[in-house]
Amino acid sequence: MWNFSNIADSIHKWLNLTFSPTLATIIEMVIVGVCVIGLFAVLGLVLVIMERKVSAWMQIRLGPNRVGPKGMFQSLADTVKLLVKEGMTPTGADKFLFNLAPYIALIVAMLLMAPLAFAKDFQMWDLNIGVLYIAAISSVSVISILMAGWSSNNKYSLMGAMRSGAQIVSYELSAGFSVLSVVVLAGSLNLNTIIQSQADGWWIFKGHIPVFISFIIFIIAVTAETNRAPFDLAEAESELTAGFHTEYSGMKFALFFLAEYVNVFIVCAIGATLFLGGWMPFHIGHWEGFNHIMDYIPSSIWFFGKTFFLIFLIMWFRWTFPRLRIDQLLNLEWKYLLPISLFNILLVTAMAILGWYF
Amino acid sequence: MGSSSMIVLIIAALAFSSIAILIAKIVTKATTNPQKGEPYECGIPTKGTTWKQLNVGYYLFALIFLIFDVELVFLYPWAVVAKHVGWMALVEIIIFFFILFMGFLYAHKKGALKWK
Amino acid sequence: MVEEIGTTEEGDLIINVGPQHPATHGVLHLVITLNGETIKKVEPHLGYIHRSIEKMCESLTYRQFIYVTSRMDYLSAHINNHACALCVEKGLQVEIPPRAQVIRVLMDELTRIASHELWWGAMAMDLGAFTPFFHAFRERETINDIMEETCGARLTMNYMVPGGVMADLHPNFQKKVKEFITLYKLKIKEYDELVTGNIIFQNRMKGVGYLSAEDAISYGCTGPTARGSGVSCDIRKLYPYEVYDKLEFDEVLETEGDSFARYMVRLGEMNQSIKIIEQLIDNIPEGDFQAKTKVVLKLPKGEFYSRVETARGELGVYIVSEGGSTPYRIKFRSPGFSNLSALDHMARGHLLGDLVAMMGTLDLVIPDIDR
Amino acid sequence: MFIVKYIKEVFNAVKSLLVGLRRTGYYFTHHKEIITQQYPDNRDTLHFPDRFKGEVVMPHNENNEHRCTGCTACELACPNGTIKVITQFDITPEGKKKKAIDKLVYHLELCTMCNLCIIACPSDAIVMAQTFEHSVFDRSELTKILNNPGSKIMEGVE
Amino acid sequence: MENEELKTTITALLPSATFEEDGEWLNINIESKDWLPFAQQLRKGDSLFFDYLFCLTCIDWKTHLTMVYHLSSTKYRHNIVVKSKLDSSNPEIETVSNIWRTADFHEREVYEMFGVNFLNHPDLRLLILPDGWEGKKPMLKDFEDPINMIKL
Repeated sequence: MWNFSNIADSIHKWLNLTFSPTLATIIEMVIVGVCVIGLFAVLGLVLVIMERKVSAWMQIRLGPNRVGPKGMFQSLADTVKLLVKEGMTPTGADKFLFNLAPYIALIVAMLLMAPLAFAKDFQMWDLNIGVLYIAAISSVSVISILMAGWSSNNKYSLMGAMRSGAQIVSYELSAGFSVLSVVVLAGSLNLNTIIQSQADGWWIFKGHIPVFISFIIFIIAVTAETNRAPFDLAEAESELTAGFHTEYSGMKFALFFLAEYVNVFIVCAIGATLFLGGWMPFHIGHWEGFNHIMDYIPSSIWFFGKTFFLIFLIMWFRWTFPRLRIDQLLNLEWKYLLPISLFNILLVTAMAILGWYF
Repeated sequence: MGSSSMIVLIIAALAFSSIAILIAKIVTKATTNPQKGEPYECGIPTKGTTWKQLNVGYYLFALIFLIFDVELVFLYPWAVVAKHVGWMALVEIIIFFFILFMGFLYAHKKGALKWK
Repeated sequence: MVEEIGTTEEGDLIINVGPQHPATHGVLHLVITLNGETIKKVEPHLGYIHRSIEKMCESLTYRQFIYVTSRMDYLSAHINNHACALCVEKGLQVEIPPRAQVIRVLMDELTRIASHELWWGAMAMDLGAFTPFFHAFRERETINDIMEETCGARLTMNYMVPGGVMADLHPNFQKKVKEFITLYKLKIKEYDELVTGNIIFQNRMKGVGYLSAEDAISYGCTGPTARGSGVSCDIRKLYPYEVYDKLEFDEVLETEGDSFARYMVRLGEMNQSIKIIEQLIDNIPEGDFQAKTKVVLKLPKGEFYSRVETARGELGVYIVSEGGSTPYRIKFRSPGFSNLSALDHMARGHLLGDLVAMMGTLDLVIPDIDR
Repeated sequence: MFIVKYIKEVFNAVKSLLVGLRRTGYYFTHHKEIITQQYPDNRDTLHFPDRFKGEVVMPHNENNEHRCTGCTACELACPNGTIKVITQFDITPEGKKKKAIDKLVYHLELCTMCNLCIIACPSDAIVMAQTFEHSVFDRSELTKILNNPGSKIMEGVE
Repeated sequence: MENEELKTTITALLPSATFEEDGEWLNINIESKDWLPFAQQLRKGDSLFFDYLFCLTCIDWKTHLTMVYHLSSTKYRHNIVVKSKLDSSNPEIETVSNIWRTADFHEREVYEMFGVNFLNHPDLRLLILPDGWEGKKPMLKDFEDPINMIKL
């Protein structure tokens, strides 16, 4: 029941039997599109309510508890509210870029979904350079922020955009290096191969301290890349009111908001895939009995469980730490994270060559 | 599904955002007045233009990033084969990193990594 | 050097921060000249909530005008009232019963803690940490509950009258204050865990907004702002009023003069206030809570000046009386007004993100500045 | 030595961050510490201290009598002009004219709950009520007449 | 320093000064033209050292204005009050914002509230009142607020 690949296969077979191959492919594409849109919307709703609940409990509050049971439909109500808000375009703005920016943010977030393996054999595009694809596409996200900030013709937005430009490109380096350490160990850029290589243990355990360090660097870097506190300088609300999306309202703002949350999901999914084994259940070496029990838990649950654990971690950071200053932020990257990750990758390589992993 | 999934996803994203914005357009009642279109600056009319030359500090990091990012791209193929190549790969990458690190130190010495 | 930075050039960005801005805690309007992220000049524009309290007081009687002053620095409303009551008493030359004196001091110190609690939370929120704000409110609300029970209001208590206090302490007062002290001592450790020890916070604060002792005096800075620079200026020590001269407490002084020093001074002051409360809570003398005064108060012709230490610094009340039942001229020397004037000096050459830290540690309350 | 210092720095930084995370993590898992009051739901159990200054009211006894003599002390004491006493002259059974109130108009929108009128009142005719939900849809509803229609002054209050 | 000592020191500095002692602190009445050099000596003088201007205000006496400066010394902890009469038709006095920098803001406040013109002030603009305020200065006794809501 939990095996998605069987469902996908049967749908595929049935479509090919009933329709011509071309039509079947088109219908499949539509189904995939609708599914992805549905996943997108659900993720947005779930992550928003999760963030609000997590923050509330950390702040000794109850959090939203009026709409629906325990306030679970609060984000739905928020969406409706944003839907009926007027989406304004400032008079002085560069209208074309201003309206284009949310689309780009969303397209980038959407494209990053392609190589993710949500469950065993359940993947849109089994790409043999999956890691490179992710690294390439995710660097486009900065463009939407720069576009939004620059076109708004607002000084806060401009500064927010500039800050996030400097920030995202800087942190992409250490994110890239920490991803590389897993690539070195697995010897492949294919996400599926990387997951398969963790069948006897996740890299975070197999890789000893060096991979653990790169995992921490990865978490820090992606927190910065998704513009979340303590690295939310692009929207630092006590300095720049709302940063790059100051002038956005209504649905356009909602799209940015959604893209931000989906980006958080995606980077956490990537982290889970690379370091925590993706959909791979928790296996220890050759303990066959234990591994067998773990296999009973469906692979999709493993994947989403790990991803949401990482999302929780990132939320936990957000509601605990103060924001960094722009120069400290860049210092952290260039003086600490980058040298450490450069050194770390050498360690990992040495480890990989020596075979010091089980 | 292969590379066609990219097209599907782009179309899905476009459809999703267009429909959302379209529904919002239909549902909302737009009113305009000149004050509404002003840029938000805490309720005070903005002084001077926004689109002008900005401090070079932001761009400097982008430039340094460019150098390092190109190196990072070189590292991807290396990383895939590093395990098979063996010790030679490590020696090579140490030399590579050494040159890179020298450049990094130079930039650091020059104060390019200091926020201005 | 400072003057050099202060000149505006082509290519500088002029940004309005406030009046509708999350960091200004009210309606302060700062016009900031920026070069990139570096602040060249900060120019405060005030008056968005100026209610001309000084002018209002000229038409109110001596009994009535005290309540208006609660609306100045609403976070230490009680201490404002205290300053006015002291000034009127100075003119009337009434003896305040010892019980009233102790009650006043107790309330002052509770107000001070409550004010610093709010400052702590709000400052952490300015720096991007939201959680401390709610944690600070937990303790602050406890104090507010105590206030509500005795004074009848949570924020603008109006508990002072010339010659004493309006009503006697509530029977539960002592018990509740002791409960609060236990709670406070338990929770104050969390403040260090969440904020003080945090490496990000320390980096944001240390070396930011340096104010030398000479500058602090020259700018008329008082309270924790000046004490962070090592200027001894606690009115409670220098010109003791009520029972402060009989109490044992330290004036918290830090010498670094940066934002972190000001932060540490405020945290230290909270502990000192607890110390004062602990000394007094079991030793409230019996007796009247109010001295006998006439129904219509008339101050003799002359000038009276009284100063107290509010949570933000020295509050001076200057009354010029013509012998009538209303003051002829009244001037409030508010601490925030002088503290704010040092902001430009402190901020020059720092980054935009530092401005938030500086404003946070100046503890600006806008009605106090605007009056 | 530089390296040792560097590592120490990183270690202390991470430690201080972990301490903070432990604190928020504690509150995340301990829901008993939550201090939220569910206000409109807990209206029945809300407790206000007796001294809470909500609004000025004039208590009447069961015979619709109050204690106000119409001396205007409260009107004089009020800093904002919140209270207006409109007096009339009653004819007592003995045929004497006696000053009494016609209306005691109270402008809640101007009141700052400073308690000065209550203190000034010589016959304790007005007190502070513990109400606090003052919002109304029409501003004119905030102007109240404190004495009930047809009410009289209590016996023995001078 | 005690009031008597202060009196002798100040008389030596400014013979034209007159004193009042009925208040809490020593009051010194001076001519407005003597103010700037006198202020410099108050700040610099080793035995006086009034480095802390804790209150600066103005009083409208209908016939004339009086500037009031409350000075204190953080070293010796003595206080004085300096008063100077100003002509109400054309109130003018030298600024002391370069001696005590807190005077910058306080003088701007007095300027807009009482209309006192501080000569050589570096930045004498409206601080509290809205830009373009015209008409009577609000804190003067004969100021009438056109939209006064409550009359008592």
